[in-house]
Amino acid sequence: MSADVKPVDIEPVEEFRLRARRWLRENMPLAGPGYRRGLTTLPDEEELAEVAEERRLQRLLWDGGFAGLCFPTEYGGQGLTQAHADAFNKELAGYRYPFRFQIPTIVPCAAVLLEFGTHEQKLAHIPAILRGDELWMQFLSEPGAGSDLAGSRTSAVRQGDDWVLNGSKIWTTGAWWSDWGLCLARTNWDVPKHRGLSVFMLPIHQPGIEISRIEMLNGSKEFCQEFLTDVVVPDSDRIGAVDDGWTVATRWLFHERSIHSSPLTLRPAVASGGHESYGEGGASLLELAEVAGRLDDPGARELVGEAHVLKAAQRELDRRVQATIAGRKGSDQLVSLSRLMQGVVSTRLTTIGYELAGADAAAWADDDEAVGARGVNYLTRQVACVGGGTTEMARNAIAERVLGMPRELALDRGVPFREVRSGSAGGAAARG
Amino acid sequence: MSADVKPVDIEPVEEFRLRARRWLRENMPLAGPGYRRGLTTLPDEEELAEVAEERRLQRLLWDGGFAGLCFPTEYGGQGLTQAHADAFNKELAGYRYPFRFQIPTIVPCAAVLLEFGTHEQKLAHIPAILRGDELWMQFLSEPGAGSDLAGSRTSAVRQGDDWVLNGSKIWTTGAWWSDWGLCLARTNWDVPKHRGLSVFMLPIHQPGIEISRIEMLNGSKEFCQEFLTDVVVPDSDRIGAVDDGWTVATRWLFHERSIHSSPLTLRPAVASGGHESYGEGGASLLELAEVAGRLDDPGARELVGEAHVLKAAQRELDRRVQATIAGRKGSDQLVSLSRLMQGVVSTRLTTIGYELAGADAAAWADDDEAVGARGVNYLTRQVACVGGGTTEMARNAIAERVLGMPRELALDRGVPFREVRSGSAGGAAARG
Amino acid sequence: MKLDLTADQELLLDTTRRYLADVVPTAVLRKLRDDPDGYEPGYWSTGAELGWTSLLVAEEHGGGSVSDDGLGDLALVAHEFGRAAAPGPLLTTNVVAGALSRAGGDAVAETLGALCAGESVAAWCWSEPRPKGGFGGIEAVAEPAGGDWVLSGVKSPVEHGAQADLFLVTARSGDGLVQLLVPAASAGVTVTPLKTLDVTRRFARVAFDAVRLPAAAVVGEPGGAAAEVERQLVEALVIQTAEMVGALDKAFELTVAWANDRYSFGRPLASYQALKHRFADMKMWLEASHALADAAAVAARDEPARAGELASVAKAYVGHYGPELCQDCVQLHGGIGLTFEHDLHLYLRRVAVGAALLGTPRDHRLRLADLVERRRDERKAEA
Amino acid sequence: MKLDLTADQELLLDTTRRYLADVVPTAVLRKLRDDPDGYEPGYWSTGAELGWTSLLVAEEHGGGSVSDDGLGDLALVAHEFGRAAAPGPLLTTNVVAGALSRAGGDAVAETLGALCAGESVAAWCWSEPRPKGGFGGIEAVAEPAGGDWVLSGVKSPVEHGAQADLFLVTARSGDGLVQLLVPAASAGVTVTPLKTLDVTRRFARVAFDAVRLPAAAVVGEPGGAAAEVERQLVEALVIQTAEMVGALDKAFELTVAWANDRYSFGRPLASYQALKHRFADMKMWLEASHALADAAAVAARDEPARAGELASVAKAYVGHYGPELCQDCVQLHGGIGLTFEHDLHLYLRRVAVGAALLGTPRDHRLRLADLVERRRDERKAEA
Repeated sequence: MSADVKPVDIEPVEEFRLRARRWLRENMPLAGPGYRRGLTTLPDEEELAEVAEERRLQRLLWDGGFAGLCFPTEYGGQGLTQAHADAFNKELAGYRYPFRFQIPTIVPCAAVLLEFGTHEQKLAHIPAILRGDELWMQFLSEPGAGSDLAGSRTSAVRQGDDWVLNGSKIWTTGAWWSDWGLCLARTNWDVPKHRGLSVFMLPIHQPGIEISRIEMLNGSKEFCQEFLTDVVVPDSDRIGAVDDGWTVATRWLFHERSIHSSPLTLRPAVASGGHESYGEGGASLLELAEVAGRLDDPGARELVGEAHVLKAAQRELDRRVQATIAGRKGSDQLVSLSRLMQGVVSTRLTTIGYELAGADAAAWADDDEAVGARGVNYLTRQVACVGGGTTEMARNAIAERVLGMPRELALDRGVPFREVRSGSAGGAAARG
Repeated sequence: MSADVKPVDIEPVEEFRLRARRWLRENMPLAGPGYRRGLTTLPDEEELAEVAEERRLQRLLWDGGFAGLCFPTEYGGQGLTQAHADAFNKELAGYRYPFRFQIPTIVPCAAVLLEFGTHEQKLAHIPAILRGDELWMQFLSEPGAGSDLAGSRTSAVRQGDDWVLNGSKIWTTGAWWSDWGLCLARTNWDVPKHRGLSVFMLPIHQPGIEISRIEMLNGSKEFCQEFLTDVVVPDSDRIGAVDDGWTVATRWLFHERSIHSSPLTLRPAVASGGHESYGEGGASLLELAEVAGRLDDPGARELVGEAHVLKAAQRELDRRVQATIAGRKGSDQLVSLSRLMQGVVSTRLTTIGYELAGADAAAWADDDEAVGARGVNYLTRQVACVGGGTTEMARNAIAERVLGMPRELALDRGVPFREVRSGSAGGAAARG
Repeated sequence: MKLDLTADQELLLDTTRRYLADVVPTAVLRKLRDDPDGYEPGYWSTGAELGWTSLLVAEEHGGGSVSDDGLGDLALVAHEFGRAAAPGPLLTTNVVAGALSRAGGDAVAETLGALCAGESVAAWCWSEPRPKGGFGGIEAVAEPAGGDWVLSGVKSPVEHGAQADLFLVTARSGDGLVQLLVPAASAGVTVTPLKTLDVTRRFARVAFDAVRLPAAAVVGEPGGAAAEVERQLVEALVIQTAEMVGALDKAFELTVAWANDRYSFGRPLASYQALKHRFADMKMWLEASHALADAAAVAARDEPARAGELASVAKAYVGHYGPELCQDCVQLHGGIGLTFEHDLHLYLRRVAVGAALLGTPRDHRLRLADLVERRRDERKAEA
Repeated sequence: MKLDLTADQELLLDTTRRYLADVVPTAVLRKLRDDPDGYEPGYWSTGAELGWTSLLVAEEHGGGSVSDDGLGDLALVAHEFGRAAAPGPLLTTNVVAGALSRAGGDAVAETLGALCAGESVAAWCWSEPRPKGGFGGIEAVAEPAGGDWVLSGVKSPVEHGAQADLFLVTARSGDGLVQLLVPAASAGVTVTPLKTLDVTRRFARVAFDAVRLPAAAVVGEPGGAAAEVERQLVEALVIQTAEMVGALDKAFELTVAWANDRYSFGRPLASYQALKHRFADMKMWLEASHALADAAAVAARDEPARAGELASVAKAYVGHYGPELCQDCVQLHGGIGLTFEHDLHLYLRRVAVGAALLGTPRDHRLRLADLVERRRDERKAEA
C-alpha cells in the first residue's frame, strides 16, 4: 500500500496541510451543529438524499485532488503518506465529508481490491469509488453461519467462463442504496471449509438478487438480507485464486478490524487529541447528568469520570496496537484487542447513559427525545459487541493468536465441508 | 439420615426449644463481644487452647444430650429433625459453640461415614466425634491435581489384610491439631481415573505421615500438606467398596457443598432472619464508611446498600436451592449455584471493604488494625472462589449438570489412568 | 416464581397462561406497538374475569384471592405477564384497587366494582418527574379549601395514565401525605402520553393544575397516609419484580434453547465453555432473582416490618442483574437478537423499563443504606 | 512500557533489571519482610549509581537523564521495579529531588548531591490522613513567625517516612500552598512507622507539631506552590502507574506460563475456553494499562496542559483493572497463588497498595468529572 512508500519528491506535509486547509475552506460545507454522521433511522427519502449528497462530496474531493490520499496515483489516488492523511484529518474537523464511503466501501472493500485485485480490476473500480460513483457492500455473513464466516453455504458453480451463485447473505448495511458487493462463496464442498472458498465482486442491483430489509428493534431498516438465485458472475470478476478465498477473507477481516486506524479512510480529528470516533468521554454524559438534576451527585459524577477514562483508554490502546503493528513488533492479530475494547467500552458507556437518564429513558415526552434516545441506545447496546465480528471471536483470537494458547476444538476441521453438522437453528447470524 | 425420619413419639419442637434454651443458659458460655469464630491467625499455643476448649464444649453438648441433634440415636445422636436443629440454632445465638467440629469433622466427614460406613465403623467413630474426642480432616486435594479431584495420584496397594499408602495430600485445614483423616487414594491404575479410587480412614499422627504447614500470604499457617510414606491402613478401615471410591467421593463433595444448610451442623441464627454466616450485609461496612469519614458520601452509601443486597441475595438463593432439593423439585447439583454465589458475593464484599477503607487499608497504624484487616482480607479475596472447589468447577457443574449442556472434553476420559498426561507443573493444587 | 403452589394457584396460573398465549402471542404484541392502549378492547375485562383485578380487593368489595395471600397470587399473575410480555395496566390498577379496598367505606364500593370487573382502569400516581422530586420525593400539594381540596402537581411516568378513568394521587399536605382519588375528567387535569421502550405497556405524564375535589375524594386520613403509601410502594415493587423475573425466565429459556440448537464450527454453541460459564452466571442471577422476588412477596404477607427492606433488596438486585442477563441473552443470539422480528427484545424492554421505574437499583441501594444506618442507630440507642 | 527505546534507555533498563535480579530476587524479598527499611544497606546507593535517583535532577545539580526525557526514563526504572517488586524509596525520593532541582539555588546543591548519590533519602509529604483531608486536601499549616516559619500538621502515609533524612512538606499558607524542606531530626517531628500490605516498601505517619524552620526551608514561592505541587503529583502518578503496570506485566506473564504448564483432566488449563476468554480480557486490560501509563509519561513531557488529565486517567484505569487482573491471576493459580512461598502475591501487593495511595480510582474519576465540567464551562463561556 502506498502508505509505506515515501518517495523523496512527495509534497511536504506542512505544505500539504496548508493547501488542504485552504481548499476545504473554499469547497467543503461545514458540518454545523445539527449534523449527524453514522447510521440513523432516517425516512428512506432522506437517507437517499444523504447518500446522493455524500456521492457529491466524494466527487468534490476527487475534483479537488484530495480523494484517496494514500491510494496509488495509478488508480486515481494521491500517493501520499499516513502523515498526510493525519494532517488532512485534522483539517477536516468541523466539515462534512462522505461518511458512507469510508466503511465498508473504502475499508475493507477497496483495500481488499487493492491487495488482491488484478490491474484491470483495480482500474475498473478504484477510480470509480474515489470519484463517488460506486458504493460497495460486504456479502460476507450468512444466516445460519454466525461467527463462523468460513462456514459459508452460498455456492458458486463454474459454468464455462462464468460462475453461478446461489444462497443468501445477511447484515449488509444499506445494500438497498449501494452498487457493488464483495462476496465470499463456496466453490468446493469436498474439501475442509477453509479450502473451498472463493471471492467475487458483483453488481447488487440485478434480477438474480432480491434484497430484503431487516427491521432492527430500534426501528432501523439499514441492514439487509440478500437472496441470490442463479446470479451469473464472469470469472474475470473473481478476486484471488479459485478455492483460495480464505486467504483473501483473512486480510478482508484484518482490514475491517483496522477501520479506526487505516490510512485509507477519512476520520476528522477532534480537539481532545483523538479522532472524533473517540469523542470526549464524559462530555455528553455530563450534559445528561445536568438534565437529570444530578450534577451535584458524586455518584453521577463518578460515572462521568469513568466514561472519560474508558474513552481515553480505548484511544490509547488503539494507538499502541497500531504502533506495535506498524513497527512490526507484534502480530496483526493485536487488532483483536482494539475490537474487544471497542465493544466493552461502548456497552459500558451506553449503560452509564441509561443509568444517568433514569426513569426518563424508559418513558419520555416528545420534547425529550435526546434523553429517550438513551433508552433506545440501551436496547441496542450489544450491537457494539456483535457487529463486525463478535467480542467472543475477538477473545478467541487474542487467546489463540496473540497469547498462543491451544485452539478451540473445531469439529469441522479437516472434514469435507458437506459432512459438517450445522444444527437445526435457522434465522439470522450471530454476527451483525 | 434421621432428618427424614419423623417418629410420632418425638419431642415436640417447642418443648425441645424451651429445654434447649434452659440448658444453654445454664451450661454454655456466652460468645461475648470479642469472640471470633473461624480461622484466624492465632499463635500456635492459643490455637491449641481453642481446640481444647472446643473439645470441651462438644463434650458439654454430649453430656447435656444435645450433641448430634439429627444423628441416629444408635450412634450417640439425638434422632431429631431439621425443625429441631433450626430451633436449636436460633437458641444458640449469642453462645459459644464447638465451631471447629462442624467443618470438616461433622460435615462432610461424619456425614460420609454415616452414609457409607459399616455398622462397626460408625460405632467406632461417630460417638467419639460427638463426644468431642475425634477431630477429622479431609485428605482429598493433591498437589498437581488441582480441581481434578479424581486425578488422585496417592496410591494404596493391597498387602494381605492391609493397604499401604504413598503420596501427598494438601490443603487440609489444621491437620496438625486433628486426629483422623478421610482419605481418597488410587487402588487401580489400569482403569479410567474414576474407576480406580478407594476411600480410607486413618489416624493422622503416626510415623508414616509427615505434616508440613503451609504459610499463606496473610500469615495463616492453618493449611497443611501431608506426605504419606508406607502408611499401613487395615482393610477394615476402608469406606465403601474397592475401586468404587468415586461413588463415596461424589456424596462427600455434595455434603461439603451443603455445609451451610446441612441439618447435621450447628449454625447459630442471627436476628436479621438468616444464619450468622450471612450476617447483615451492610452493617460492618457502614461502620467502616464512618471511620473513613464517608458516611455522608452517596458513593459510599451505595456500596453499603449493595453489600446489603448481595448478602440478602445469597441468603435467599440458598434457601431456594435447599427448598428445591428438599422438595425433590431439582437435582442435588443445584448446590453449585450456592457455591458460586458464595464466591461471587464474598469477593465483592471484600472489594467493597477495601474500596471504603481507601489508603488506610494499604498502610495503617498499629492502633487501626480493624481497617488494616480490610487490606489483608483483600489480598486473600480469592480464597472464597478457590477453597472447597473453585467457582470455575461450580460453573461447569451448573452448565453441564443443571442446564444439561454438553460436557467439556476430558482427555483423560476412558483412558487407563497411568496413560493420562499430567503436565510439568508441580507445586500445590488449584483447590484450596 | 414460588416453588409450592396450591391447586387454586396452579389453576389461576394456568388459565392466565393459556389466555395470554391465545390472545396476545408475540406476533400480536408486535402489531399492538402502534395501538394507543397497547391492547384490544375486551382483553382487559376478560382478564378481569380470570381474577387479574380483584386479588388485592376484600371479598366484601367484590374481590378475593385464590389463596389467603392476594399479593402472592398477584405476583404469580405478574410473573406470567412477564413471561408473555403481556399488555395491560396490571400494576397500576391493582395497587389502586388494593388501596381503595383497605380504605373501605361506601364510596369506594361502586368504583371497586368497576375496577374488579375490568370495566374501569385506575392509575397509581406516585412517581414524580426528576429532577425535582427524585426517588420518593413528593412535590404535589393538596390543600383544603372550604369543604373541598385543591390539588396541584405533576406525576410522571404514570402507568396507563392515558387509559385510566381515575387517578389515585399522592400529594403533600402540610407535614404529611394525603391521597386523593381524582376522576380523569376533572377540570385542570392534563394527560400527555409518553413514548416508552416497552412495546405494549403505556405511560403518561399527568398534570394537576389546581384541581378542585370534594372532601370525599380523600382516601384515608389526610396528612397521615405515609404508612399506606409505603405499603402501596411495596406492593408495586412486588408486582414489578415478579413481572421482571418472569420476563427474565423466558429470555433465559429462549437463549438456552438457541445455544443448544445453534451450531458453530460444527459444534453447538452450548458446548463452548466460555458461553457455558456465562450461562452458569445467568442461571445464578435468575435463581437469585426468583428467590428475592418471592421473599419480597412473602415478607409483604408475613413480616410487614421487613417488607420494605426485602422489596428494595429485590428491586436493587433484579434491577441490576436482570438487564445484564437480558443483554447477555441478546449477545448470545447475535444479530438476530437485535431484530424486531425476534421475540427477545420484548422481554429486554419489559426488564429495562422495570429497572428504571419506581426507583433505580441505585435508589434502592441508598434506601437500604439508610435502613442499615437506622438499625445501627437503634441498636446503639438500646445499648 | 514504551515500545521505542533509545540505546541508552535500553542500557538503563538492562542494568536495572540485572541488578534487581541479582540483589533482590523474590527469595530475598521474602526475607526482607521483617527488615525495618525493606532493603539492605548499600542497596540504594548502588542503585543510585545506576541512575535511579538523578533522572529528574538537572545536570547542573549533578543529575541527568539518559534521554531528554527524565520522567520517561524514570518510568522505565519504575516499570522494572514493578516487575521485580523491588524495595526502596523510588517514588518519594525522586519526586523530592525533581522539585528541589527545579527550585534551584545554592541551598539545594548539597542536598541534591546526597540524594543523587543515594546517601540520603527524602520523603514527599503530600497525602494527609482521611477523613479530614480527603484526596488532595491539605490541612497542614505553615505560617511565618518572625524570620522563621512554623509548621503543624500530619502527613500519612509517607513513603519511606521512617527512612528519610528530609521531608518535603506541602502545607497551607493563607490562601495558597507552600512547600518546606524539613530535616527529619527537627524538634516537633514525630515519625510513626505504619504497617502495610507491601512486603518491602515502607510507609510512615509523620506529625509536625509547631516545627520551627528557617526561611531558607521554603522551597519556591510561599503561597504560590499550587502549580508546582500539581506537577509533583503528576510525576508521582506517572512513577506509580509505571510501577503498577510492571507488576501487572510480571503477574500476567507468570499466569500465562502456569496455564500452559498445568494440566487438569488431561488438558492444559490454557486449553479451556472459559479461561482463555479471561486471559483475553486480562491481556486487554494489561495493554491498555501499558498504553495509558506511557501516554501519561509522554503528556508530562510534551503537553503539560493535559498531563494532569492523563495521569488521572492512567491512575483511574490501572487502579481499577490492575487489582482485578492480579486477583484473576490468583484465581487461575488456585490455592498455591495464595501461599507466601509463591511469588504472585508480591505483585498483587504492589498493585493493591498503588491503587489505594495517591488517590483511589474513584478519587481520580471525580477529578476527571471536574475537568470535563470545567472544559464544558469554558466552551460555553467562549460561545
